[in-house]
Amino acid sequence: MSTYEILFWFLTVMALSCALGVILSRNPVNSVLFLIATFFAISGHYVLMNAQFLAIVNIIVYAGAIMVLFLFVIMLMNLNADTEPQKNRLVQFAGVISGGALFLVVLAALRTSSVNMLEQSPTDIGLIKNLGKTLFTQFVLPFEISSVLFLSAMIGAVVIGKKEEAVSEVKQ
Amino acid sequence: MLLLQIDTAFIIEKILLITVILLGSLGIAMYLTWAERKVAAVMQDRIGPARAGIFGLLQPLADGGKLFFKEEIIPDRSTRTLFILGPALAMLTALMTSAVVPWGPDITLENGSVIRLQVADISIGILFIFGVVSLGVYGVMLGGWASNNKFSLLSSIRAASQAISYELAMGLSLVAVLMMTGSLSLREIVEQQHGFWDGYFTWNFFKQPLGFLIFLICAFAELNRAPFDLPECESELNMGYHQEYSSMKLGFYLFAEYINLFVSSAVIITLFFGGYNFPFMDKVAGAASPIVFSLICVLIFLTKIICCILFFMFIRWTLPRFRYDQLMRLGWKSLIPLALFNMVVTGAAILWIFK
Amino acid sequence: MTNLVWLVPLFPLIGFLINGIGWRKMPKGAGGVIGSLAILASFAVSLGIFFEVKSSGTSTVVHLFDFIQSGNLYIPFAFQVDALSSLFLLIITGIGFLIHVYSTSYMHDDEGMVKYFAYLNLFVFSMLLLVLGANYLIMFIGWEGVGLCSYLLIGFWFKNRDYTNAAKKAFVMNRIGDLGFLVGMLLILFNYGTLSYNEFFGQLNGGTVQLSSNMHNWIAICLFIGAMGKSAQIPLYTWLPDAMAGPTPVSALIHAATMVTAGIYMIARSNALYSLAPMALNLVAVIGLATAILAASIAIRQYDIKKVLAYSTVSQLGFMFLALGVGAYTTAVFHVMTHAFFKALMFLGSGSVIHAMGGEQDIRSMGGLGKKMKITSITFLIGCLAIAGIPGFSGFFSKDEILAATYAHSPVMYYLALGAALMTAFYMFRLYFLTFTGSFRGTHDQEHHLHESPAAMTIPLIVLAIMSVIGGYVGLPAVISEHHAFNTYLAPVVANFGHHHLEHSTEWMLMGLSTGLVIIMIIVAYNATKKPNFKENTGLAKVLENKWYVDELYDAIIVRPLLALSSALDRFVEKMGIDGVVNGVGKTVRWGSDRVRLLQTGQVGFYIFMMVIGMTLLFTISFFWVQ
Amino acid sequence: MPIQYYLFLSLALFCIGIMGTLMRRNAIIVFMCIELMLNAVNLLMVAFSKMYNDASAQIFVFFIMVVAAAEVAVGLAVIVMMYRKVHSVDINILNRLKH
Repeated sequence: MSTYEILFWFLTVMALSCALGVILSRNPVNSVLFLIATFFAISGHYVLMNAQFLAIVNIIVYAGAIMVLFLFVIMLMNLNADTEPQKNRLVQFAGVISGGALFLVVLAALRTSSVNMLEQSPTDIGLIKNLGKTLFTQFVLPFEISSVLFLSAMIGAVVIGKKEEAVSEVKQ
Repeated sequence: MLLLQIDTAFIIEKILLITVILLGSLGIAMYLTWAERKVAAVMQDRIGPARAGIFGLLQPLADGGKLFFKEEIIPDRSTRTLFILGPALAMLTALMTSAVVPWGPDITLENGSVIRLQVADISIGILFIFGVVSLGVYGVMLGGWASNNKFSLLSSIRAASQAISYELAMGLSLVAVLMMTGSLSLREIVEQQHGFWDGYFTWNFFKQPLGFLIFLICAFAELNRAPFDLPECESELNMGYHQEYSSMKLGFYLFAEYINLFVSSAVIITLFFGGYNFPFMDKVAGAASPIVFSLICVLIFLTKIICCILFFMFIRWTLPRFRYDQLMRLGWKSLIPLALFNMVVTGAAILWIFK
Repeated sequence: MTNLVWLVPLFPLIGFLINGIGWRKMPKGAGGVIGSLAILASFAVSLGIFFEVKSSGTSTVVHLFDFIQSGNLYIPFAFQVDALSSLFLLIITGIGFLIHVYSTSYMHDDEGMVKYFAYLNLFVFSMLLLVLGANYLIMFIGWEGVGLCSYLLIGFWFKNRDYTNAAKKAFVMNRIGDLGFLVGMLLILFNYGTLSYNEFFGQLNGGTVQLSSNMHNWIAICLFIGAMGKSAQIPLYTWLPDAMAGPTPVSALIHAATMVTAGIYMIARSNALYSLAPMALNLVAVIGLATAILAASIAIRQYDIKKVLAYSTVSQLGFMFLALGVGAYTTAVFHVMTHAFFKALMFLGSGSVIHAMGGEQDIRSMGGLGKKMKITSITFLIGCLAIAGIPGFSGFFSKDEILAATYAHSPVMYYLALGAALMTAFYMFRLYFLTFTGSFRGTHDQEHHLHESPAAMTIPLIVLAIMSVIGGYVGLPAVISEHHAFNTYLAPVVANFGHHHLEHSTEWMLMGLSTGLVIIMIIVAYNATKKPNFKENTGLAKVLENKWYVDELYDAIIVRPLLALSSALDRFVEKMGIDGVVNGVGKTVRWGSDRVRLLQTGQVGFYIFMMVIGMTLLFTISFFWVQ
Repeated sequence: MPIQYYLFLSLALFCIGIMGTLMRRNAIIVFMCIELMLNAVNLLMVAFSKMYNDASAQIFVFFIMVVAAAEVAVGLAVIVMMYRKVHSVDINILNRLKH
């Protein structure tokens, strides 16, 4: 086993076990932490595939911003394990079965496809310079549109999150 | 994978460097506590710590000893793992940033091999710093939440929202700098600021004074230092997020803060004040051997950092604390628009003046 | 100058935009001034273009931008500047300007004056588009535009229900014609792949596409149906007399001088096509002649001053189509021009009379106005002389040419046309004598109120009167002068077809005959009106007064059956068939969803569950069964 | 490393996300599972980008992140509002769609 493979398997196991941790742990805070760990594992995979920029952006965006928000909300609501109502066994079982069925079906479908090896040689497409060039030439319109989307989401969040008292005051 | 084809010499070199940097930061952080007290004393016309050793120089050791030997209390209704994870994360993120800071120029030995005074020269150094800084929030948040204490929770939420808010302005202010340097690698940014006067001022401070100002203010906020030390605001929140901590866990939190102070000073110097560059360095490089030259560079760098830290301390003991709404207003309504403005102006200047 | 041709329609458009946007806010005077100035500017540019075209004699296509580009279809937005269009530019902007000036005074008391000028400017813009377009599509845009403006202006006093009905009538009649035009256009496009004049005519004159004359006939007839609608020919003429509901200057501009001549313009423009379609050409001639006679006969027994002029217009348009039908295209255009002068003059004159009479239009209540309104009276007389065809006035030259061409084509038609011309002279002078001579028959108040119109109204009258006199000298008959300036000017664009040269002696004879008979007719008219008595008409006169009962006929054979049919459709097909189907679908869906609704538990988890199950099934199907 | 490995890995992560959405009633956890699914797709994108040596797929990862961030901003705001109203984040309480 080369270093690469060791790292690959390590990250894979970490990603899968932490992902399982997300859905199995009873405490939402633990779920958040497991999810962050999963993201780190995925970022590790990105680094393995020479996508350093995406790896770090993944950490900054997901771990550094999105998950902090989740944590924030959970802490503000003070949700603990005992406050979450559990679904009955049957529903949980059905969920696992259907998820597993999907997994198996796709797995079986992909099993026979021909094997494509990923190149081991270092490439520089994941470098910020190339990504920037692609982003601002080929994809500049989607980029602008997504920025508009983002802005509207921001405004939407602010509007939704406004306290209702404030609204009624305005009405008066 | 170039990244993983590592030879033993390389590993040894890096381990050595990492050890030196870690120990160095820890030592400096220790003496920063002393320095802080001394500065406070000077500002308040007192003597400050004077009993342990000359000028109280042994005071940090005494403090450390005390922290080590105190009783470790883990509150009964806390979440145990997270309670321990909190200070550990804080310490970890504090130490990780120093990996990408170039401490000095490369040393070329006689046999041709090169020793780099930087743990990792990655092409996205600044993004790395931001990633680590954004993770720094977790230590505080988890610690505060796991304590199961109202004041700790409030404090940690304050800390987190403050950090997130100011990270934005910080990033935006740096974008202008990055537009001028065209690189995210800290080493390259330092090398672009070579010397001091190259027909023009090379240091980024002179090119981006507004960006520097915003960055500095945000650094204050990120460090939770006065006048932005709201998470530790005694009058409102008792002691802040580490209220329930004792012994060395508390020590970790306090230490992490000083290490952060040190490292962010290093980053500020690297980004805006030329890092290890100094005037007439080419002449010195000609006169001295490479190793000596590198040492001089590192010393210069440390001097600059210490000046910066002293500045931080002066500010702390000069200005009163902000109110929370003032803090948020400053961040969202002043600094972010200002940073955006700076960005637009820089872009226009690059586009039309410098091409 | 030719390249600046886009300025010509631009000015009226700007005027329209200013007036149209600001009509609620703007002072009345400003609207009039802006509207008039816009047309004046256009006129100035048109003048420049006219002289340039006259000196160079070339025909230019000014490409503005690509309008439609789709597959093989390419229609540019281009203007054709040549002798024909530049002549029409002059007529439209010149007379248009005079009428604008006239309107500033005539409409002065109307609260919608600025709106009125906006409509007028829009009309001029559309009309210019119509004549300037370098292909049928642009012409069609203008064609529809003038139709719209005509509708808006006829119904300008929309508070009166009769007026809006008249506007609707005009619009619907025009639509019928437009459909013909549209079909003709599509036939051209389908057969020749182009709508551009130059390319289409090039194809006709020995291009790659060769078609039977049958198809040419169909295309020409379709286009002619369009012309029928717009130029008020049998059977689509009834809207024009009703269109007199609009303000009088509108009648002068739209329903006498410009818009109604659009059909003539189109056929003259398509002369290359019509020359290849003898059957269509004959149809044009017959319809034109029939319209000329019918309308003239109706005009004899009308009492509304504007109605007389309206039927006179229809009749004159019939003459023009007659000229087109016998292949004398230039003559038709010549008559368009002279007619524009004297008919605009007479309409404006009638407007002046109506103005003075305080809105009264019935000539039975007038009489002896000549003493009070000298300028109106004299100019109106000039107009009458011109339309009647007294030698020396413009109408004489053009009408004589038409008659001569008709004679060369078929003597029978000539005699019929001559009859129509004599009727024209009769009813025009009947109108003149009843209105301006004798003694006043109206109320005392009206008599007291009588006055000459202000300068803004009389000056256009004088200008038009002068034009009515001298306008004909550009086309002197062959017997007087070998050089026919008008034909020479139009020669590069319009070629007369099948026009046999008459012997000089024959021509002299014809001129003498018509002139003599016209003068006799005038005397007859004078005698008939010397002691006017307006007793109930009987017999033929009653039929004429009621316009041959054409409106009633249309009502009986078209409108009523249509209404009956549609009400039957409404009752059976719509209510029972379509509604039944729609409601049935609704009921079925409702019934079905009442059952399916039970699946909708409101539990998000359940939805996701169903989604995953569906996904799994789809994957299974796509991977294992579909292979 | 065969591309299949990455395929299977991201598939597994995706299915874990699906299981999570089906098993849990806490809206926030459900939300997090959706993020997990998005990340599984991102991982596959990067693997394909590496396989074809084309940066476009990485750009799409970028866009997915943007959309995810926007989604989280709005979604969390909705959850907070919901918590304020009904003092619970149980998705089964939110069955008002039915009525």
